[in-house]
Amino acid sequence: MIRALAWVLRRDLLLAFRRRGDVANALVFFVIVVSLFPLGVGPEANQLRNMAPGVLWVAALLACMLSLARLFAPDHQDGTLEQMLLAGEPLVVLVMGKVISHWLVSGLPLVLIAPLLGLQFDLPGNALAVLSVSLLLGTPVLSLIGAVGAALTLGVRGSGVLVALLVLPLFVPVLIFGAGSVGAIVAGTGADAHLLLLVGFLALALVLAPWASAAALRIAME
Amino acid sequence: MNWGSWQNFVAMGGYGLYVWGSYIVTLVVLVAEIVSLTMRRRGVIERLAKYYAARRRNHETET
Amino acid sequence: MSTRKRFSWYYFSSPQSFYPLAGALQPWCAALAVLFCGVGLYISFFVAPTDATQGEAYRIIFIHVAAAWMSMFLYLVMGFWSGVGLVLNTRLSSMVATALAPTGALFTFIALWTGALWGKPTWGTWWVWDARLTSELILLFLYIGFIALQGAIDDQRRADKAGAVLALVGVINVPIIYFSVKWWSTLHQGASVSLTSAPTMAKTMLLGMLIMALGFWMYSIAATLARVRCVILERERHTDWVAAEIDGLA
Amino acid sequence: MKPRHKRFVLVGVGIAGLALSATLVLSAFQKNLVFFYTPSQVFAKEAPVGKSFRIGGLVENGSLKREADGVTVQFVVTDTAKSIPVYYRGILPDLFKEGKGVVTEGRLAPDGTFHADEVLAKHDENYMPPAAQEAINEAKANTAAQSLVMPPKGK
Repeated sequence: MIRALAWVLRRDLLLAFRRRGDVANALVFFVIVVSLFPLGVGPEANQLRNMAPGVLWVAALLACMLSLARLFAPDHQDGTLEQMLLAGEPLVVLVMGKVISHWLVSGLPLVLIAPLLGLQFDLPGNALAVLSVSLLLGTPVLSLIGAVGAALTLGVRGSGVLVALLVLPLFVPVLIFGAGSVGAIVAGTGADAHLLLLVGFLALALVLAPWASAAALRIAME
Repeated sequence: MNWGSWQNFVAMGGYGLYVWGSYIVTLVVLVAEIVSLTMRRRGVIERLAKYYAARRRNHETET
Repeated sequence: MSTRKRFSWYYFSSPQSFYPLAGALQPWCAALAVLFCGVGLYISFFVAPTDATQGEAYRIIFIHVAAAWMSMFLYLVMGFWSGVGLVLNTRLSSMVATALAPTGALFTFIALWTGALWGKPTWGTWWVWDARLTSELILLFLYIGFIALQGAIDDQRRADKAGAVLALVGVINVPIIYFSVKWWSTLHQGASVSLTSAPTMAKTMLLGMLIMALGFWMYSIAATLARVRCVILERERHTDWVAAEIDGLA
Repeated sequence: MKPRHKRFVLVGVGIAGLALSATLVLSAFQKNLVFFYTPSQVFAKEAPVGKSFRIGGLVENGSLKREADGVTVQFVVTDTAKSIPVYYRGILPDLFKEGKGVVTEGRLAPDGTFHADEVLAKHDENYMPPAAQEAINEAKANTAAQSLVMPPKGK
């Protein structure tokens, strides 16, 4: 089981490395969207600090959603997915491997670059730390939930818009408590409750999302 | 509950806009659903009737 | 002809035998809906007294609460039949789930709309982003997502199952809506009616609300049955019995 | 591992994850995740600083005052332990009454007063005709009067 997981992970990471451009796109999107806000809203530091958590988190949500199209679709088109279904390993494990690699490729870079972008918004040091932690806990949840949406809309016409419609409402709790944690630390009320909830979401999504994605994949491949 | 007059009933103690706004929109929405269901049923029957007629004609030309 | 034929649930789990049953039940449910809503409206406007704090504005409660209950309840029912369809592979369950979604979405919309119209005169705002209102809005998006997903997939079996997975994932939202007023401090007031404590409403008000809820319930059944009959005809058009049925109607 | 064992491991991991998640979510709810803060929380410095937030509580009886300009109002929000004076320019909602619930959004000034941008009335889940309300108020007043006249035994 571990071996199957490692195999999928290695393969997907290798593929992602070969298609560096695609990976960079999501990151560049994130950076540009976040950087547009100070330009659009004006340089007033207090206002920027107040909106920073929301802007950073919404941009992360959108960036994650954009990269969902790459999660299953290429493997679906070239038939690899079908091979995986027949491989005899539990599909859940394969899905987990793909989700982890999706997060490593599209979620982790956001986590790493977010503190830098936070500086544009004049966030204080402790808020930058909480921002990183909240994204570190939250982006895997986005990848996990996103996998369900991506699997459900696999090969469906207009899947791009549809995936947004399905997945964004489910992202809302992560957005609220992710952005809330940074907002709380900026306001001096402590972010531990928010972060605890994010960990709770992560555990819940880790348990439920791979099953749901696997079921959705099976349905899509029938 | 005795409203006394028609005006009092419509006014709803000054909240007429909100109360009637709720009830009328609810009514409109439900009636719209009923109408759309009726039309859907009629449409389905019409479409299927045509479909069967066409199928029968095809059968006749084949045989 | 044997009159002692045993009643069997399996008998009615086939679309062919459910279609006439739905047709027979539907007018009764519709009639009951008209009756309950009529009595409910009469109680709401002519029997229930003015509220001590809210005056007449509180009369929105009679449709607001009933619609909100139905929005959550219909989602649970939809999730249940989706699950049954997914596990047991029964076509009829999936059709029922499909037929429930639009009515559920409508009641969610009504709950949100009447809530806004109730909130403005009492709280002083149309909308706040508190836990109750936000999670109810997400419920509306879930219904719309379910309908859109099923509409986008051409293969019927796949549409049913994909919708079922989405419906089941979304079920998690229903307890969040219900308990949100307990878990968080919200602007929205707590539940007036619950299983664990006595209702905190005057008797006639409560009666009006419950009867309206019954009316909406009957309405939902009638609308769902009507829709499921259309769905059955569309999906079973290749069968002989549908051909005979249409011949009889046209 | 046999497939049966694999499934067993996966289900076990799943149940452990669910339990963990339930524990975390429930313990998070013990902390302050709130739509509004109570005056006590504000005094305990749990409320945000330098940012607008909401406080909720009851409007203290007899605290509502209108300034000479007619649009600025002043009242005190209390949770019976602590109270905060609030200033607000604008129209109050119909249900805003002394002794009733209120949620108000604004900023805390350095002098401890709250300058509100928005005032919302929070009503409870009790619905009753005016006569019943009066009866309850009377009953409350009676018990209050009795407890004034006769202090509880043992004190």
